[in-house]
Amino acid sequence: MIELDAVAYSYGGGEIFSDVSVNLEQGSFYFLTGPSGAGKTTFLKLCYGGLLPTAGHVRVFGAKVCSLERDQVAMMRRKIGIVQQDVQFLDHLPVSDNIVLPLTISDRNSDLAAPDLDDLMNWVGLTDRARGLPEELSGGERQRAALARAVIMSPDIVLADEPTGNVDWEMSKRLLYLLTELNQMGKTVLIATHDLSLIRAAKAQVQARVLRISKRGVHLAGANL
Amino acid sequence: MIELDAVAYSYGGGEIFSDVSVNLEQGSFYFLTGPSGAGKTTFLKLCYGGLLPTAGHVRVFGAKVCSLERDQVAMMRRKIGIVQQDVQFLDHLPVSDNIVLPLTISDRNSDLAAPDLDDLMNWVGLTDRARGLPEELSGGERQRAALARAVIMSPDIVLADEPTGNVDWEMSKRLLYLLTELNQMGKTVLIATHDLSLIRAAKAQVQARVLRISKRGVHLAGANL
Amino acid sequence: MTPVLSLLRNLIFGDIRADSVVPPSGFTNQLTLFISGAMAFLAVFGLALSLASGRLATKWNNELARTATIRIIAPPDQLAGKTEATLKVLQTTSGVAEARALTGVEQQALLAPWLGHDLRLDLLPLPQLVEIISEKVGFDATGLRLRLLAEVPGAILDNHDRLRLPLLDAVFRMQLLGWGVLVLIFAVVAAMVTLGTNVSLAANAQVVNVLRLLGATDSYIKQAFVRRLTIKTFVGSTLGILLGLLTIWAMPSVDKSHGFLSGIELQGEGWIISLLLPFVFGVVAFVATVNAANQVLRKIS
Amino acid sequence: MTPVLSLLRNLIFGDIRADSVVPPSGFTNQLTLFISGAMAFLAVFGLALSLASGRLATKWNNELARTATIRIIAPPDQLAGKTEATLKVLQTTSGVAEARALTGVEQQALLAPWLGHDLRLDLLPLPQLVEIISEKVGFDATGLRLRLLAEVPGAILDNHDRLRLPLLDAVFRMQLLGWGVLVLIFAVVAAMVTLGTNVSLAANAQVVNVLRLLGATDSYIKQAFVRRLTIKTFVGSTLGILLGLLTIWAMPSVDKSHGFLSGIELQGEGWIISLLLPFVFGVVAFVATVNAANQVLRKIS
Ligand SMILES: Nc1ncnc2c1ncn2[C@@H]1O[C@H](COP(=O)(O)OP(=O)(O)OP(=O)(O)O)[C@@H](O)[C@H]1O
Ligand SMILES: Nc1ncnc2c1ncn2[C@@H]1O[C@H](COP(=O)(O)OP(=O)(O)OP(=O)(O)O)[C@@H](O)[C@H]1O
Ligand SMILES: [Mg+2]
Ligand SMILES: [Mg+2]
Repeated sequence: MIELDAVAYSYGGGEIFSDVSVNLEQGSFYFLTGPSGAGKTTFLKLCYGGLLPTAGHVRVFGAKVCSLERDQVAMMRRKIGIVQQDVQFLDHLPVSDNIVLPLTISDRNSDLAAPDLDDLMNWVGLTDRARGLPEELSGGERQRAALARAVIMSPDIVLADEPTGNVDWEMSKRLLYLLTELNQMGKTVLIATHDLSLIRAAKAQVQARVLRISKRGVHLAGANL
Repeated sequence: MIELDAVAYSYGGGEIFSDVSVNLEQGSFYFLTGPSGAGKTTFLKLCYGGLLPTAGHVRVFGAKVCSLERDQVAMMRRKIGIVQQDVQFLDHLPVSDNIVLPLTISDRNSDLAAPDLDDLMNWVGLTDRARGLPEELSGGERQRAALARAVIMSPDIVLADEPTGNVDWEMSKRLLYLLTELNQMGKTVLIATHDLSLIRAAKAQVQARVLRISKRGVHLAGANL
Repeated sequence: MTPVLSLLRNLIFGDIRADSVVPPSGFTNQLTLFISGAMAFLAVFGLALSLASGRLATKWNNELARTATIRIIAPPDQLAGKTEATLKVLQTTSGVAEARALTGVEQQALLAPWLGHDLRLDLLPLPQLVEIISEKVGFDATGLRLRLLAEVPGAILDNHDRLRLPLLDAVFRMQLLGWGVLVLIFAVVAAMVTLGTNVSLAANAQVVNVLRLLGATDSYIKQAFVRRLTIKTFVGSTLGILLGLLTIWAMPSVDKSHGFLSGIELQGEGWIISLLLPFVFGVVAFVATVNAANQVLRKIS
Repeated sequence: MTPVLSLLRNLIFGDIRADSVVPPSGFTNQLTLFISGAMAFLAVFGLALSLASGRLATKWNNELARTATIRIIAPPDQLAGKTEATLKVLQTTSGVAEARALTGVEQQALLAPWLGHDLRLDLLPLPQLVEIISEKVGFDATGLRLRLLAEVPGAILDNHDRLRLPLLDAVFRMQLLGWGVLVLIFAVVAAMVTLGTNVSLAANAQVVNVLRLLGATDSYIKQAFVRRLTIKTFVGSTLGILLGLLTIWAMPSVDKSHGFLSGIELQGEGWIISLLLPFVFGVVAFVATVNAANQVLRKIS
């Protein structure tokens, strides 16, 4: 699905990554971990074309990201569900409208049955908050809304950056369950997190691989965390 | 230091708190916990006058917050170090300027020796990033910068909302250490968090009391978490 | 041109739902509303000034161009005959609507400022004056002069050119000034809308980011912003123009008899042009917004 | 008044470091710069129009008020004597700078448009015209009329009132229009700066929030914003005015001989007033900003 081929990246200062080659296989479940400031967010941005590598190539769905037209990038993103670390919404639209926004944009609003939306809202515990505005959400509620928005199109790939940083343990497990369900449907999932207990919990449910960022590289971690 | 007296709060819908009476004693170390959306952030805002209670009274340093003039509230806040959940900076100023901003505002820049600032930056691991802009920080780096900003005036009270939500375990312990140090100097500390392992770790270092939000009330939790 | 046309079609018939992604009442919208309102308000005055000058020019031109005088100098006994002959010539001159000899009283009135009222003109060997009122098209002055020279020696045509030209020149200048102000105002509107679009897109960077992240194409984003801003400009300028018209209408009417600068007021075509202004503003805003949006969106990655 | 004064003092001498908390080149600053520039540009034209009208009014007033004519009607043999007597009366009239009888040629030139050039005036019993040029202060027309009636019967004073008044009225209207445009422009500037401050504070809500959280007082926040916006307005209007002056200076100079509307150009006092405009804009901006900031800050908790 997503292939990084000898990728290097630098924001202008020192290199964050140098010569990283990773292949995220279809239908797999990945965790990306590493200390704060290691480059987890940067890695995710490279995956969805939010940043272009300073060297090497990123291929998504087989196409080189750097050679895509702007509109082609837009089409590509419709097949990727993204949860950013600093979650952003359209602040003037109610939470539920924000969650169905990916459908609105690709003009597929009719694809979604109302009960499905209700189920999803219920699962992430936002049924009460659906008519509120995003700025009225608590920190954890924002993250849950963002995850709901990322999965509503049942995208081929889900890239989630610290999706459980602000939610309690019970809720973390519910969110994790949502992602493992998607994975079981054959979707690729990548979660960046510093929360090792989340990774341990996931390993009980799904065959997850752990990518660890260290020394400007990304390596598959062994069984022990 | 901070006294809540029969406080109730509602954002307009249902009540978040009703009849909460809590007294945060000087020199104590508190954790505030509860599930996502329970009202942790709301509680902190009530403590520093960011919200005024819909019923009851909040007293900070002995003064009723609701009867303070705007300028008196400003003076009160100079003695409280606050880490918000959605950390905000002045985006046009370098990280180091943002961290010393509380001193700039109260015109006390000369109070701070350069080595002290360097020590602090080093402890939170931001020495490299000091000249960068806030938007160039990673999620965890932002939280660390916010904590540094909150403690730089060595305030009488530190109120921190999920200060470790985006940092790894090693860094969490360093930040916790910073706060226990302050506590040892006689300052009052209140940390809102959903991270039970952080609370457990703290209990080894400092005599921490845990406040738990449940059923629209705030209760002192027992020894077992 | 085609992308602009399709954008225009979308603007009018496009997916209304897509609009909702742009904040409806952000402060940049407010600003656009206000700026276009203020500019439209000023534009009405510029327009009124232009039109008033234009009217004045036409009036003077008509009054002076459509009247001319023939002066007949002859010994008193031949005067009546020559007047007769002149009038006959004028009857067969195409473009002359009316011609008549002035009476003694009228001649006296004309000369009064110089000679006083109490002068008995009939004692003077004065020339006879014949007043001509031409048709709209006017008559051929040179041709008439030549005919008079041949047929009625002593009859001299004076078509007031000396008086008319400097006045017309002055009025032309005023008119130019008015139009200049209008052009200036449109330039300011275009510049402000361009800046406004930049500001709006910059202020709504988060909106653009979210839309991009979720797979919105450039044209989708652009359309929403362009529509909002164009509509705001249209509404703002409509309000500004209404306010301007109201102000002009409320201004004390000017005593027409002075005739020189018949006040700053709108008539017929003025009202119509004023009511067209919002559309002109809208088009200016549309073009400026599309340009600015294209540039900004290309910059934001 | 005292808080405003102390704010003003802070504005000029205040803690420069405090400024840095407001983004230096945010888009609202840019917008303020641009708006005040555009308005100042228009203001220069309004000013030029007012001043040009004023000049014109003065000129016409001078030309017409300072000249007057006396018409002496008498039998040909008494004419010379009466002229003599009139001139003597005028010599002892205070306010008359110069008086002289027109020559035959001059009288002919005056009457030519009505009577033609080839009329021999010396054959006509025409009145004698005496031209008066008054001093700045002017003379007492009624008094002179009475004296002439007593001492030189047949000499009639004509001081051109009938010609002058409608012209002056018209020019007065133009002048009013020019000042009206100026007032309008200042109102627009004040409104825009008010709105701009609102926008700026709203756009910088995050800045205000951060400052509040860290214990900044209202006056600290206000001072920083007010200084930024006032300075931007000042700079913007200076640029706009310079551009306006340059444009006016570059406009083709008008042939003065037409005299009617001597173009839209600045002279002496015009240049000075123009260069004062930025300060006026600055003050308008200052007052508007302080007001808006007071209101907005009271609203944001
Ligand atoms: N726009 C930028 N300009 C310059 N440096 C940047 C920029 N964005 C990130 N960085 C730096 O690059 C490094 C990696 O950042 P990144 O956000 O990828 O870290 P992360 O692993 O996501 O950290 P965290 O767990 O704290 O979110 C950090 O040191 C950060 O300061
Ligand atoms: N401005 C607001 N308007 C209306 N409701 C609000 C507002 N802010 C918060 N709420 C609601 O109040 C409740 C408590 O919010 P609060 O932010 O205090 O929760 P929290 O305990 O901090 O949660 P989290 O751990 O997710 O940050 C939530 O359900 C939230 O949706
Ligand atoms: Mg990150
Ligand atoms: Mg919270």
